[in-house]
Amino acid sequence: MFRVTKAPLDVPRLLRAVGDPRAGATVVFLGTTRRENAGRAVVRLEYEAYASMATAEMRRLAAAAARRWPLRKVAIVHRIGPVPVGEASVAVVVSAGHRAEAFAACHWLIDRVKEIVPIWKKEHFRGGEAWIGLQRAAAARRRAARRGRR
Amino acid sequence: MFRVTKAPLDVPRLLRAVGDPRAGATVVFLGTTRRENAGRAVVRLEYEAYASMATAEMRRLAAAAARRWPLRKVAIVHRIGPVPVGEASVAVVVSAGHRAEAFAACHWLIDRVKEIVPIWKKEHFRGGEAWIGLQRAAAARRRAARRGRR
Amino acid sequence: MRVRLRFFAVLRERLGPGGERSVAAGTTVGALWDALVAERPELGAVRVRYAVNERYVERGHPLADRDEVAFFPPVSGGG
Amino acid sequence: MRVRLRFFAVLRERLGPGGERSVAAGTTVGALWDALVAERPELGAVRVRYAVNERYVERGHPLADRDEVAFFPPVSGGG
Repeated sequence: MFRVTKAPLDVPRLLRAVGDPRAGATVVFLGTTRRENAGRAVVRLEYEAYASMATAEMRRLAAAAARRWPLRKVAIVHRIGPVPVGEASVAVVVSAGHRAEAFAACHWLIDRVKEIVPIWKKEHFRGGEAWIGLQRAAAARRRAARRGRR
Repeated sequence: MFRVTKAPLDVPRLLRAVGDPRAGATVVFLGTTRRENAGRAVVRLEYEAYASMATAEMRRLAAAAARRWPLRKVAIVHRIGPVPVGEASVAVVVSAGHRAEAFAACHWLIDRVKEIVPIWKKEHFRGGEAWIGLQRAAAARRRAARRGRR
Repeated sequence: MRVRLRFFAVLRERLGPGGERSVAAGTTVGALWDALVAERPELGAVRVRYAVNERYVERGHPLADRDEVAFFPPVSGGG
Repeated sequence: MRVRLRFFAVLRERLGPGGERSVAAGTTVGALWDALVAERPELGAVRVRYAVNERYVERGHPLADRDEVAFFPPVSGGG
Protein backbone atom coordinates (compact mmCIF):
# COMPACT_ATOMS: atom_id res chain seq x y z
CA MET A 1 0.00 0.00 0.00
CA PHE A 2 1.55 3.28 -1.18
CA ARG A 3 -0.59 6.37 -1.07
CA VAL A 4 -1.26 9.94 -0.09
CA THR A 5 -4.58 10.47 1.62
CA LYS A 6 -6.64 13.13 3.34
CA ALA A 7 -7.88 10.60 5.91
CA PRO A 8 -6.25 9.95 9.30
CA LEU A 9 -3.73 7.11 9.14
CA ASP A 10 -5.34 3.74 9.82
CA VAL A 11 -2.62 1.68 11.52
CA PRO A 12 -4.58 -1.60 11.84
CA ARG A 13 -5.26 -1.43 8.10
CA LEU A 14 -1.55 -0.84 7.40
CA LEU A 15 -0.66 -3.83 9.58
CA ARG A 16 -3.09 -6.00 7.62
CA ALA A 17 -1.48 -4.74 4.40
CA VAL A 18 1.97 -6.05 5.47
CA GLY A 19 0.67 -9.26 7.08
CA ASP A 20 2.52 -12.35 5.83
CA PRO A 21 2.78 -15.85 7.31
CA ARG A 22 6.57 -15.76 6.86
CA ALA A 23 6.95 -12.44 8.72
CA GLY A 24 8.32 -12.76 12.24
CA ALA A 25 8.79 -9.03 12.78
CA THR A 26 6.83 -5.93 11.88
CA VAL A 27 8.16 -2.42 12.51
CA VAL A 28 5.98 0.68 12.23
CA PHE A 29 7.23 4.26 12.13
CA LEU A 30 4.77 7.10 12.71
CA GLY A 31 5.85 10.71 12.28
CA THR A 32 3.93 13.42 14.10
CA THR A 33 4.46 17.15 14.18
CA ARG A 34 5.24 18.39 17.65
CA ARG A 35 3.41 21.29 19.18
CA GLU A 36 6.72 23.15 19.51
CA ASN A 37 8.96 23.24 16.46
CA ALA A 38 12.07 25.42 16.41
CA GLY A 39 10.63 27.50 19.25
CA ARG A 40 7.34 28.23 17.46
CA ALA A 41 3.94 27.13 18.82
CA VAL A 42 2.55 25.16 15.89
CA VAL A 43 -1.20 25.56 15.49
CA ARG A 44 -1.90 23.63 12.33
CA LEU A 45 -0.09 21.88 9.52
CA GLU A 46 -0.91 21.48 5.93
CA TYR A 47 0.74 19.03 3.56
CA GLU A 48 0.75 19.29 -0.21
CA ALA A 49 1.88 16.45 -2.48
CA TYR A 50 2.72 15.84 -6.10
CA ALA A 51 0.54 12.82 -5.57
CA SER A 52 1.28 10.66 -8.60
CA MET A 53 5.05 11.15 -8.28
CA ALA A 54 4.89 10.72 -4.48
CA THR A 55 3.33 7.27 -4.73
CA ALA A 56 5.73 6.37 -7.57
CA GLU A 57 8.70 7.39 -5.37
CA MET A 58 7.29 5.41 -2.44
CA ARG A 59 7.13 2.31 -4.64
CA ARG A 60 10.66 2.87 -5.91
CA LEU A 61 11.96 3.28 -2.35
CA ALA A 62 10.19 0.11 -1.21
CA ALA A 63 11.69 -1.78 -4.15
CA ALA A 64 15.15 -0.44 -3.30
CA ALA A 65 14.72 -1.49 0.35
CA ALA A 66 13.62 -4.96 -0.74
CA ARG A 67 16.82 -5.30 -2.80
CA ARG A 68 18.90 -4.28 0.21
CA TRP A 69 17.21 -6.40 2.92
CA PRO A 70 15.16 -9.61 2.86
CA LEU A 71 11.73 -8.11 3.51
CA ARG A 72 8.22 -9.49 3.26
CA LYS A 73 6.08 -6.38 2.66
CA VAL A 74 6.21 -2.59 2.85
CA ALA A 75 3.48 0.03 3.18
CA ILE A 76 3.99 3.82 3.10
CA VAL A 77 1.17 6.32 3.54
CA HIS A 78 1.37 10.10 3.91
CA ARG A 79 -1.46 12.42 4.87
CA ILE A 80 -2.09 15.56 2.85
CA GLY A 81 -4.26 18.58 3.53
CA PRO A 82 -4.69 19.91 7.07
CA VAL A 83 -3.33 17.67 9.85
CA PRO A 84 -4.03 18.56 13.48
CA VAL A 85 -0.97 18.85 15.68
CA GLY A 86 -0.44 15.55 17.50
CA GLU A 87 -1.85 13.36 14.72
CA ALA A 88 0.55 11.30 12.61
CA SER A 89 1.24 12.57 9.10
CA VAL A 90 3.30 9.64 7.81
CA ALA A 91 3.47 5.89 8.40
CA VAL A 92 6.15 3.47 7.18
CA VAL A 93 5.42 -0.19 7.92
CA VAL A 94 7.78 -3.07 7.16
CA SER A 95 7.36 -6.80 7.74
CA ALA A 96 10.31 -9.19 7.52
CA GLY A 97 11.38 -12.61 8.63
CA HIS A 98 13.58 -11.17 11.38
CA ARG A 99 13.65 -7.99 13.38
CA ALA A 100 17.07 -6.60 12.45
CA GLU A 101 16.02 -6.24 8.80
CA ALA A 102 12.61 -4.81 9.69
CA PHE A 103 14.18 -2.11 11.89
CA ALA A 104 16.96 -1.25 9.44
CA ALA A 105 14.65 -1.04 6.43
CA CYS A 106 11.97 0.99 8.25
CA HIS A 107 14.56 3.52 9.48
CA TRP A 108 16.19 3.76 6.04
CA LEU A 109 12.81 4.21 4.37
CA ILE A 110 11.63 7.09 6.55
CA ASP A 111 14.99 8.84 6.05
CA ARG A 112 14.59 8.50 2.28
CA VAL A 113 10.89 9.47 2.35
CA LYS A 114 11.86 12.75 4.00
CA GLU A 115 14.58 13.41 1.42
CA ILE A 116 12.90 12.27 -1.75
CA VAL A 117 9.11 11.93 -1.77
CA PRO A 118 7.60 15.15 -3.22
CA ILE A 119 5.50 16.31 -0.29
CA TRP A 120 5.73 19.73 1.37
CA LYS A 121 4.74 20.87 4.82
CA LYS A 122 3.39 24.30 5.62
CA GLU A 123 3.40 25.16 9.30
CA HIS A 124 0.82 27.56 10.63
CA PHE A 125 2.11 28.90 13.94
CA ARG A 126 1.15 31.77 16.19
CA GLY A 127 2.15 34.82 14.18
CA GLY A 128 2.61 33.36 10.73
CA GLU A 129 3.10 30.47 8.40
CA ALA A 130 6.05 28.95 6.59
CA TRP A 131 6.84 26.32 4.02
CA ILE A 132 9.27 24.01 5.79
CA GLY A 133 11.51 22.84 2.96
CA LEU A 134 12.44 26.39 2.00
CA GLN A 135 13.37 27.19 5.52
CA ARG A 136 15.51 24.11 5.91
CA ALA A 137 17.28 24.94 2.66
CA ALA A 138 17.79 28.55 3.80
CA ALA A 139 19.10 27.34 7.18
CA ALA A 140 21.47 24.95 5.41
CA ARG A 141 22.71 27.81 3.20
CA ARG A 142 23.26 30.01 6.27
CA ARG A 143 25.16 27.20 8.00
CA ALA A 144 27.27 26.65 4.89
CA ALA A 145 27.96 30.42 4.65
CA ARG A 146 29.05 30.51 8.32
CA ARG A 147 31.34 27.57 7.77
CA GLY A 148 32.74 29.31 4.69
CA ARG A 149 33.57 32.43 6.73
CA ARG A 150 35.58 30.55 9.33
CA MET B 1 1.53 0.40 29.86
CA PHE B 2 3.40 -2.77 30.86
CA ARG B 3 1.47 -5.99 30.96
CA VAL B 4 0.94 -9.60 30.05
CA THR B 5 -2.50 -10.35 28.69
CA LYS B 6 -4.54 -13.16 27.19
CA ALA B 7 -6.21 -10.74 24.76
CA PRO B 8 -4.99 -9.98 21.22
CA LEU B 9 -2.65 -7.00 21.15
CA ASP B 10 -4.54 -3.75 20.64
CA VAL B 11 -2.14 -1.53 18.67
CA PRO B 12 -4.34 1.61 18.58
CA ARG B 13 -4.62 1.43 22.36
CA LEU B 14 -0.82 1.09 22.68
CA LEU B 15 -0.37 4.11 20.42
CA ARG B 16 -2.72 6.13 22.62
CA ALA B 17 -0.70 4.99 25.65
CA VAL B 18 2.52 6.52 24.25
CA GLY B 19 0.85 9.63 22.79
CA ASP B 20 2.62 12.83 23.83
CA PRO B 21 2.49 16.34 22.33
CA ARG B 22 6.30 16.51 22.42
CA ALA B 23 6.71 13.22 20.51
CA GLY B 24 7.69 13.62 16.87
CA ALA B 25 8.35 9.92 16.28
CA THR B 26 6.70 6.70 17.37
CA VAL B 27 8.18 3.28 16.59
CA VAL B 28 6.26 0.04 17.09
CA PHE B 29 7.74 -3.46 17.05
CA LEU B 30 5.42 -6.44 16.71
CA GLY B 31 6.76 -9.98 17.02
CA THR B 32 4.86 -12.80 15.39
CA THR B 33 5.60 -16.49 15.24
CA ARG B 34 6.11 -17.67 11.73
CA ARG B 35 4.33 -20.71 10.38
CA GLU B 36 7.70 -22.35 9.69
CA ASN B 37 10.23 -22.29 12.49
CA ALA B 38 13.48 -24.26 12.23
CA GLY B 39 11.88 -26.45 9.53
CA ARG B 40 8.86 -27.38 11.68
CA ALA B 41 5.27 -26.52 10.68
CA VAL B 42 4.06 -24.64 13.74
CA VAL B 43 0.40 -25.28 14.52
CA ARG B 44 -0.09 -23.36 17.73
CA LEU B 45 1.87 -21.48 20.36
CA GLU B 46 1.42 -21.11 24.01
CA TYR B 47 3.14 -18.54 26.20
CA GLU B 48 3.56 -18.79 29.94
CA ALA B 49 4.73 -15.87 32.10
CA TYR B 50 5.90 -15.20 35.62
CA ALA B 51 3.47 -12.32 35.31
CA SER B 52 4.39 -10.10 38.27
CA MET B 53 8.12 -10.34 37.55
CA ALA B 54 7.54 -9.96 33.80
CA THR B 55 5.79 -6.61 34.21
CA ALA B 56 8.41 -5.53 36.78
CA GLU B 57 11.21 -6.37 34.28
CA MET B 58 9.37 -4.51 31.51
CA ARG B 59 9.22 -1.42 33.73
CA ARG B 60 12.91 -1.74 34.63
CA LEU B 61 13.85 -2.09 30.95
CA ALA B 62 11.77 0.97 30.01
CA ALA B 63 13.43 2.97 32.79
CA ALA B 64 16.87 1.84 31.58
CA ALA B 65 16.00 2.84 27.99
CA ALA B 66 14.79 6.26 29.21
CA ARG B 67 18.16 6.80 30.91
CA ARG B 68 19.96 5.90 27.72
CA TRP B 69 17.89 7.89 25.20
CA PRO B 70 15.66 10.96 25.49
CA LEU B 71 12.27 9.23 25.19
CA ARG B 72 8.73 10.38 25.79
CA LYS B 73 6.87 7.15 26.62
CA VAL B 74 7.24 3.37 26.39
CA ALA B 75 4.66 0.57 26.34
CA ILE B 76 5.42 -3.16 26.36
CA VAL B 77 2.75 -5.84 26.20
CA HIS B 78 3.14 -9.61 25.81
CA ARG B 79 0.39 -12.12 25.14
CA ILE B 80 0.17 -15.27 27.19
CA GLY B 81 -1.83 -18.44 26.74
CA PRO B 82 -2.57 -19.81 23.27
CA VAL B 83 -1.64 -17.50 20.38
CA PRO B 84 -2.65 -18.47 16.83
CA VAL B 85 0.18 -18.56 14.32
CA GLY B 86 0.30 -15.24 12.47
CA GLU B 87 -0.95 -13.12 15.39
CA ALA B 88 1.52 -10.92 17.23
CA SER B 89 2.64 -12.11 20.65
CA VAL B 90 4.62 -9.06 21.73
CA ALA B 91 4.50 -5.29 21.14
CA VAL B 92 7.13 -2.71 22.08
CA VAL B 93 6.08 0.90 21.44
CA VAL B 94 8.31 3.93 21.96
CA SER B 95 7.59 7.62 21.44
CA ALA B 96 10.38 10.20 21.37
CA GLY B 97 11.11 13.70 20.15
CA HIS B 98 13.09 12.38 17.19
CA ARG B 99 13.18 9.21 15.17
CA ALA B 100 16.76 8.05 15.74
CA GLU B 101 16.11 7.63 19.47
CA ALA B 102 12.74 5.98 18.94
CA PHE B 103 14.25 3.37 16.57
CA ALA B 104 17.32 2.71 18.73
CA ALA B 105 15.33 2.37 21.96
CA CYS B 106 12.64 0.16 20.43
CA HIS B 107 15.25 -2.20 18.93
CA TRP B 108 17.24 -2.31 22.17
CA LEU B 109 14.07 -2.98 24.18
CA ILE B 110 12.87 -5.95 22.12
CA ASP B 111 16.37 -7.47 22.27
CA ARG B 112 16.34 -7.12 26.08
CA VAL B 113 12.72 -8.34 26.38
CA LYS B 114 13.73 -11.56 24.62
CA GLU B 115 16.74 -12.03 26.90
CA ILE B 116 15.33 -11.00 30.25
CA VAL B 117 11.54 -10.89 30.64
CA PRO B 118 10.40 -14.19 32.24
CA ILE B 119 8.09 -15.51 29.55
CA TRP B 120 8.36 -18.89 27.86
CA LYS B 121 7.10 -20.13 24.53
CA LYS B 122 5.89 -23.64 23.86
CA GLU B 123 5.59 -24.53 20.21
CA HIS B 124 3.05 -27.10 19.14
CA PHE B 125 4.06 -28.36 15.73
CA ARG B 126 3.10 -31.30 13.56
CA GLY B 127 4.49 -34.26 15.44
CA GLY B 128 5.17 -32.76 18.85
CA GLU B 129 5.70 -29.84 21.13
CA ALA B 130 8.73 -28.14 22.63
CA TRP B 131 9.62 -25.41 25.10
CA ILE B 132 11.69 -23.00 23.10
CA GLY B 133 14.17 -21.69 25.66
CA LEU B 134 15.37 -25.17 26.54
CA GLN B 135 15.96 -25.98 22.94
CA ARG B 136 17.89 -22.80 22.29
CA ALA B 137 20.04 -23.53 25.33
CA ALA B 138 20.56 -27.13 24.17
CA ALA B 139 21.43 -25.95 20.65
CA ALA B 140 23.88 -23.45 22.10
CA ARG B 141 25.49 -26.23 24.16
CA ARG B 142 25.75 -28.44 21.09
CA ARG B 143 27.31 -25.60 19.08
CA ALA B 144 29.75 -24.92 21.92
CA ALA B 145 30.63 -28.64 22.10
CA ARG B 146 31.27 -28.76 18.34
CA ARG B 147 33.49 -25.70 18.56
CA GLY B 148 35.30 -27.38 21.46
CA ARG B 149 36.04 -30.48 19.35
CA ARG B 150 37.57 -28.53 16.46
CA MET C 1 6.91 21.20 -29.01
CA ARG C 2 4.60 21.51 -25.98
CA VAL C 3 5.16 20.47 -22.40
CA ARG C 4 2.91 20.46 -19.36
CA LEU C 5 4.16 22.53 -16.39
CA ARG C 6 3.41 21.72 -12.76
CA PHE C 7 4.35 23.82 -9.74
CA PHE C 8 4.12 22.86 -6.08
CA ALA C 9 4.29 24.44 -2.62
CA VAL C 10 5.67 27.99 -2.66
CA LEU C 11 6.03 27.89 -6.46
CA ARG C 12 2.37 26.93 -6.84
CA GLU C 13 1.46 29.85 -4.58
CA ARG C 14 3.43 32.24 -6.79
CA LEU C 15 2.84 30.74 -10.26
CA GLY C 16 -0.38 28.76 -9.97
CA PRO C 17 -0.64 24.99 -10.50
CA GLY C 18 0.92 25.10 -13.99
CA GLY C 19 -0.30 24.73 -17.54
CA GLU C 20 0.87 24.12 -21.10
CA ARG C 21 3.90 25.85 -22.60
CA SER C 22 5.67 25.79 -25.96
CA VAL C 23 9.41 25.20 -25.90
CA ALA C 24 12.01 24.85 -28.65
CA ALA C 25 13.12 21.30 -29.48
CA GLY C 26 16.16 20.34 -27.43
CA THR C 27 15.37 22.72 -24.56
CA THR C 28 16.69 21.39 -21.25
CA VAL C 29 14.71 21.50 -18.02
CA GLY C 30 17.28 23.95 -16.59
CA ALA C 31 16.91 26.29 -19.58
CA LEU C 32 13.12 26.20 -19.18
CA TRP C 33 13.50 27.13 -15.51
CA ASP C 34 15.87 29.97 -16.42
CA ALA C 35 13.25 31.26 -18.87
CA LEU C 36 10.62 31.21 -16.11
CA VAL C 37 12.99 33.06 -13.75
CA ALA C 38 13.69 35.65 -16.49
CA GLU C 39 9.94 36.37 -16.57
CA ARG C 40 9.62 36.42 -12.75
CA PRO C 41 13.00 37.40 -11.27
CA GLU C 42 11.80 36.87 -7.65
CA LEU C 43 11.81 33.12 -8.36
CA GLY C 44 15.59 33.22 -8.55
CA ALA C 45 15.71 33.01 -4.73
CA VAL C 46 13.97 29.61 -4.67
CA ARG C 47 16.15 26.52 -4.66
CA VAL C 48 14.36 24.37 -7.18
CA ARG C 49 14.24 20.69 -8.00
CA TYR C 50 13.14 19.29 -11.33
CA ALA C 51 11.06 16.23 -12.25
CA VAL C 52 10.10 15.05 -15.70
CA ASN C 53 7.32 12.49 -16.04
CA GLU C 54 7.38 11.89 -12.28
CA ARG C 55 11.12 11.26 -12.01
CA TYR C 56 13.81 13.54 -10.67
CA VAL C 57 16.14 14.89 -13.36
CA GLU C 58 19.17 17.18 -13.44
CA ARG C 59 19.22 20.64 -15.08
CA GLY C 60 20.71 19.26 -18.28
CA HIS C 61 17.86 16.83 -18.98
CA PRO C 62 16.47 17.52 -22.51
CA LEU C 63 12.70 17.84 -22.78
CA ALA C 64 10.53 15.92 -25.21
CA ASP C 65 7.11 16.77 -26.62
CA ARG C 66 4.25 16.09 -24.14
CA ASP C 67 6.58 15.80 -21.13
CA GLU C 68 5.14 16.66 -17.73
CA VAL C 69 7.71 19.00 -16.17
CA ALA C 70 7.46 19.71 -12.44
CA PHE C 71 9.28 22.42 -10.48
CA PHE C 72 9.27 22.44 -6.71
CA PRO C 73 11.30 23.42 -3.65
CA PRO C 74 13.13 20.91 -1.41
CA VAL C 75 10.65 18.40 -0.02
CA SER C 76 9.58 18.45 3.63
CA GLY C 77 7.13 15.60 4.17
CA GLY C 78 7.64 12.82 6.68
CA GLY C 79 6.12 14.19 9.87
CA MET D 1 12.73 -20.12 57.96
CA ARG D 2 10.18 -20.59 55.17
CA VAL D 3 10.30 -19.54 51.55
CA ARG D 4 7.76 -19.70 48.75
CA LEU D 5 8.83 -21.68 45.68
CA ARG D 6 7.66 -20.97 42.15
CA PHE D 7 8.42 -23.01 39.04
CA PHE D 8 7.75 -22.09 35.44
CA ALA D 9 7.67 -23.67 31.99
CA VAL D 10 9.26 -27.14 31.88
CA LEU D 11 10.01 -26.98 35.61
CA ARG D 12 6.35 -26.26 36.36
CA GLU D 13 5.40 -29.26 34.22
CA ARG D 14 7.74 -31.50 36.22
CA LEU D 15 7.41 -30.03 39.74
CA GLY D 16 4.06 -28.24 39.77
CA PRO D 17 3.62 -24.51 40.31
CA GLY D 18 5.53 -24.47 43.62
CA GLY D 19 4.64 -24.16 47.30
CA GLU D 20 6.14 -23.47 50.70
CA ARG D 21 9.41 -24.99 51.88
CA SER D 22 11.51 -24.80 55.04
CA VAL D 23 15.17 -23.97 54.59
CA ALA D 24 18.00 -23.43 57.05
CA ALA D 25 18.94 -19.82 57.76
CA GLY D 26 21.72 -18.67 55.43
CA THR D 27 20.80 -21.11 52.65
CA THR D 28 21.70 -19.72 49.21
CA VAL D 29 19.40 -19.98 46.22
CA GLY D 30 21.95 -22.25 44.53
CA ALA D 31 22.06 -24.60 47.54
CA LEU D 32 18.25 -24.76 47.52
CA TRP D 33 18.29 -25.70 43.83
CA ASP D 34 20.93 -28.36 44.48
CA ALA D 35 18.67 -29.81 47.20
CA LEU D 36 15.77 -29.94 44.73
CA VAL D 37 17.99 -31.66 42.13
CA ALA D 38 19.14 -34.17 44.76
CA GLU D 39 15.47 -35.12 45.23
CA ARG D 40 14.76 -35.24 41.46
CA PRO D 41 18.03 -36.02 39.66
CA GLU D 42 16.45 -35.60 36.17
CA LEU D 43 16.28 -31.83 36.89
CA GLY D 44 20.06 -31.70 36.67
CA ALA D 45 19.76 -31.50 32.88
CA VAL D 46 17.82 -28.21 32.99
CA ARG D 47 19.77 -24.99 32.77
CA VAL D 48 18.13 -22.94 35.46
CA ARG D 49 17.84 -19.25 36.28
CA TYR D 50 17.02 -17.90 39.74
CA ALA D 51 14.84 -14.99 40.84
CA VAL D 52 14.15 -13.85 44.41
CA ASN D 53 11.26 -11.48 45.01
CA GLU D 54 10.92 -10.88 41.27
CA ARG D 55 14.55 -10.02 40.60
CA TYR D 56 17.24 -12.12 39.00
CA VAL D 57 19.93 -13.31 41.43
CA GLU D 58 23.08 -15.40 41.19
CA ARG D 59 23.52 -18.83 42.81
CA GLY D 60 25.24 -17.35 45.86
CA HIS D 61 22.32 -15.11 46.84
CA PRO D 62 21.35 -15.86 50.49
CA LEU D 63 17.66 -16.43 51.16
CA ALA D 64 15.61 -14.62 53.80
CA ASP D 65 12.41 -15.69 55.56
CA ARG D 66 9.28 -15.23 53.36
CA ASP D 67 11.29 -14.81 50.15
CA GLU D 68 9.56 -15.76 46.91
CA VAL D 69 12.10 -17.94 45.10
CA ALA D 70 11.51 -18.68 41.41
CA PHE D 71 13.31 -21.29 39.28
CA PHE D 72 12.91 -21.33 35.54
CA PRO D 73 14.66 -22.19 32.28
CA PRO D 74 16.09 -19.60 29.86
CA VAL D 75 13.32 -17.27 28.74
CA SER D 76 11.87 -17.40 25.23
CA GLY D 77 9.21 -14.73 24.93
CA GLY D 78 9.25 -11.94 22.41
CA GLY D 79 7.53 -13.44 19.35
